[in-house]
Amino acid sequence: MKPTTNIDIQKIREDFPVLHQKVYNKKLVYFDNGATTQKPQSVIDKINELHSFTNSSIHRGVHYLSGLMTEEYEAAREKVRSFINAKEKSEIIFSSGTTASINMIAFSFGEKYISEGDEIIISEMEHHSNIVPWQLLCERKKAVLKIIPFDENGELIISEFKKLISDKTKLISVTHTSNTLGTVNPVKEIINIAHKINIPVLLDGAQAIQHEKIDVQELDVDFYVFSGHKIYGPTGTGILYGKQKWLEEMPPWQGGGDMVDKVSFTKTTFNSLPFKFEAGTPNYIGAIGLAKALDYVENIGVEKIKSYEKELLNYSTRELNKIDGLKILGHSKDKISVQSFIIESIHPYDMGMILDKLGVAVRTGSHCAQPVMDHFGIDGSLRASMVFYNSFEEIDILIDGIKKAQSMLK
Amino acid sequence: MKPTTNIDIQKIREDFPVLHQKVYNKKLVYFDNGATTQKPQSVIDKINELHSFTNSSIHRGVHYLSGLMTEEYEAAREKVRSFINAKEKSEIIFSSGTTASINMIAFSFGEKYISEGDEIIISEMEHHSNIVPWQLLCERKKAVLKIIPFDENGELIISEFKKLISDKTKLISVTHTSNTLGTVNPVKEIINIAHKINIPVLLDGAQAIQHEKIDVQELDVDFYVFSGHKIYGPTGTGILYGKQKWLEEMPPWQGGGDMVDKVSFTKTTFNSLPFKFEAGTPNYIGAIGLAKALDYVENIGVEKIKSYEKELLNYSTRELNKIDGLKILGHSKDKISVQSFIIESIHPYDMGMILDKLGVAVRTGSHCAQPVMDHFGIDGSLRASMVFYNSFEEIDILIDGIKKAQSMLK
Amino acid sequence: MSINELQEQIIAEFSVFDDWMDRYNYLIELGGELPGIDPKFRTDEFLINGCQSKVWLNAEYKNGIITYTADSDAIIVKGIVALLVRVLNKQKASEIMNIDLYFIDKIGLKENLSPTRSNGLLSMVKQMKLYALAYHSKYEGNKIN
Amino acid sequence: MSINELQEQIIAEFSVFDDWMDRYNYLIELGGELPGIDPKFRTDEFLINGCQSKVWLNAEYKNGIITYTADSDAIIVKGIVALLVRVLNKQKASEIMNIDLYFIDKIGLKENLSPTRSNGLLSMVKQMKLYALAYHSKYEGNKIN
Ligand SMILES: Cc1ncc(COP(=O)(O)O)c(C=O)c1O
Ligand SMILES: Cc1ncc(COP(=O)(O)O)c(C=O)c1O
Repeated sequence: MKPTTNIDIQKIREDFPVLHQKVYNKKLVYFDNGATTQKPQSVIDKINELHSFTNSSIHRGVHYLSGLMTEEYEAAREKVRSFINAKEKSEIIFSSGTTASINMIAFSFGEKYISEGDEIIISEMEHHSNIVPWQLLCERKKAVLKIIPFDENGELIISEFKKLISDKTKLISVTHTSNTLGTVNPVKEIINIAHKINIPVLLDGAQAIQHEKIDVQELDVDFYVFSGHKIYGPTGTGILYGKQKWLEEMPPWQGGGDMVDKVSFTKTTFNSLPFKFEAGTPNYIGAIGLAKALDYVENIGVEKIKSYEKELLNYSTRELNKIDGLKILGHSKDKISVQSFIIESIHPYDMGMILDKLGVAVRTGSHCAQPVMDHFGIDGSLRASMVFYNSFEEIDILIDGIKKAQSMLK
Repeated sequence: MKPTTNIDIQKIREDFPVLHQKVYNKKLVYFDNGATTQKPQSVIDKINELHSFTNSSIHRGVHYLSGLMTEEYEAAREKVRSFINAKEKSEIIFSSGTTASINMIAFSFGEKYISEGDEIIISEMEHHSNIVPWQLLCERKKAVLKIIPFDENGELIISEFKKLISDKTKLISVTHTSNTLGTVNPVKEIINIAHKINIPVLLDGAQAIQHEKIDVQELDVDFYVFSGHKIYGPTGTGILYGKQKWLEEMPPWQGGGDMVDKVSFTKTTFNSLPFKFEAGTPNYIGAIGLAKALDYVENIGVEKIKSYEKELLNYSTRELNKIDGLKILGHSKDKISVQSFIIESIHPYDMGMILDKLGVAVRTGSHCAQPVMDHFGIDGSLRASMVFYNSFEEIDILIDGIKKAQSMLK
Repeated sequence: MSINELQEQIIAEFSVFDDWMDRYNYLIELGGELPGIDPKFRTDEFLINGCQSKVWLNAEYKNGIITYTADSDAIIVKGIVALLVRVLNKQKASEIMNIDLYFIDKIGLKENLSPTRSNGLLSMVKQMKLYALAYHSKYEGNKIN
Repeated sequence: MSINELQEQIIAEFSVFDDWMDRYNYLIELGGELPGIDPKFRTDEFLINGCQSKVWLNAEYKNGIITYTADSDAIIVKGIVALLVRVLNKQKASEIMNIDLYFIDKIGLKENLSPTRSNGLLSMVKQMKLYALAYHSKYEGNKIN
């Protein structure tokens, strides 16, 4: 029996045109939301409208369209600010994605605060985008990367984390929510521990922002980053939130138009926040589209989304567990609606190929989190990542598909 | 009398919905193309279609939509390759814009080849995006930036350039075409001089790619960069072309998903080209949109565009020169259809405000090229940048507007 | 006259204009009439840089009253500067501090004081109020008003 | 049989299948039947890494003829590997070098050899041809064929 729910799933699905696609003449079941989410009509229409009626380059324009677009762009920044409840608009930097945001911090924070022998702490469950920038930085600065391990449930081992902290620790960068295990980390606790000894914390919110209410002031987090395309917005957009005191002190990452105050060959001075970190013509159309996506999410209601996705998680956990030889990776107490799993003696890619033919889009492989795979001693897994526009019926189709593939592959 | 022309301007204008806007109840005359260009319907429709029917994250996906999008994304790369006649597809890196492309090279080339005392040559007519990244690099590496001056016509002084070259010169980075003076630089000559002593050359093609045929092999240029939004494509897209031998040797700039081969905490290896330089989920929708824009340009014909824009340049030069006290900045022999000008005893911003009210969108200020303003001892200028969808009638409206403003402001 | 009386006066003046051209012509006139700032204040120290046009501002305090002088290198901007000075000059610091300058909107100049226009005007208004606040708290901080 | 005769044979075999399920079932069968590669070749050196699935390939040359053995960790991929081996194994290096493997398209497996699928198959085909080319130029470089 399906859970009853307070969400009108049919109505919501109407808003997302891609969901009505057929692939190989089968109804598409889109469970690859961890990789990217679909866009509601309101976002598509907004982008269309901007391209058709008002497109013009922002900032410093003296003409009407430029003024209009600048206002919309800055309103988008205000929207993001209020969405994550940042204190100041100037703490919101538009980037091209989570990866760019993390690299920006790694470079800029690194230039200012990291020197030989310093330590940076990340975790074993990070996405490559929250590993490699730190490896590159550590190599450049001869600093050291420390890793918080996770336990058999896929939860960070806080006692181990505490042991890693030393007076050389300069930054802690962990994922708010794991894209593979689904674990929602105890970030409040991590931040508290770190702040007791004045270590700043960066949270990778790429898989958290679309699933629960984020309040950066309440978290008291120093840096928070996420991607637009994973929260129903356009590709090529991302956010870097940073506390003003850090952003003020940190040097710019990229040089170019808009991020400068005055340029001469003898002396260049930089613009104020947030522009110091926004070099070049920004993806203003994308940013405004992202704001529209946040509007959409707020209209549905983040709490409503969260509770419905919880039901999707519980239902899929129950049904997946019924399948012979199937093992779910990640059993944290607090978990988003992401299911990574492996099936005895079946290669995930074989399973994925067959599910694909049945119209079910899942991800296979390492999910850009090879250390998680290494933890379990596997090469890859399957991953079904569900969001509020997915239905219980779709989970049934997935389950039937897995069984069918199993019978073919055994 | 207007020149006769081989371009059906009415038909072309139909393709660009923004051009039919009214501002303050006046017909919009859009002469801010140097800042950003408008998008043809085919690009708008393509983006719409991708968002509505096929959106899905690319690379490594096992499912249908992911395969489809990956194919389109890689086809977009091939389109860019053929558009600039690069030898290999793997030499085409998608970035978020010219500024990002230059910063990528400044960092990555800088890490590998620049050390204390080394010299980098740029010119006096660069956009800030081709100045500040080098200043930041030089500061970090204690290297030295050398500046090629330009003469009263706005042409680079090649004899001075030759004097700047030394055995410490590691890179020459100049703009192909000036966004302020309109100068098309003798890049072939510059490259020849540089290559004789094995110095690589980067060309900033942000204002060149949309005006003439670029053949990177014929130019034998080492790096070529441009922005999608300035060639009728979406914001948040850009290209970095680099010769394979350089890109192979250069270290990655950003770390993240897709740019790695294997990640572990002890050893991370990088993916092959072009992926090594494309960290994180790329703006794949933007990239495919950009390819559509290149299709559009090819369909009109780059040569046709060039010759028509030449007429716009000549006509506007003649008409502007008739205006009392008006001085055009930049009289190079080879010039794109960009007119920067100042008017005696009138502040460009005042003029810009009045033109705006008349529906004419021009840019005022320093055009992100403050050293050019310094050269002329001014704070800013007006700039009308025209492209093939502009008409002679629109130039007349500009001229009338200037006269009207002049009578108000005198 | 009080600040609000002056605001009403300006609104009345502008109400006779039919279109933007009349308004701009009037602003140009006002800009031309505004005596430039004393050259000793026309320096970087008193500059409010708006990228597109420059605005210089000086404020002096005496007995709770603030005297502003200001200038701009662009004439239309200077016209707006003249209006701002006319409204706020020789007013009480305590009143300037928190005043709502609604006349700008009413006379159709809102866009010129938008944050999207980097002409220095918005910063100038902020700076005028900041001076008032600063002087007020320096000299009248312990008074109740 | 010649390469093209083998290609035609496979096309004929697949022509009886109604849908992808039949085809995949057959590939799974073929994958199961293909003897694994000699464990000494199941090493990184012989690995063609496709991210999603692994493919191992070895090629040996004797008298102008190439013998291939191959393996994969994914069974459907291994089925396709089996087809590729069946077509190219024990053929002349000079023929393999430039062969058009049109059967893949004809039997509806094109997408599995697309560059968008990082399953190693496309790289395997390339590698098979490269071996042929390498051996050919090493041992037959001066012959005309
Ligand atoms: C010559 C030149 N270089 C670089 C840029 C920067 O391009 P973008 O802002 O798209 O990064 C521009 C455009 O503003 C330009 O005109
Ligand atoms: C936890 C996490 N961090 C970072 C990223 C990288 O995001 P993007 O590829 O949008 O830069 C992802 C998504 O792939 C993710 O899931």
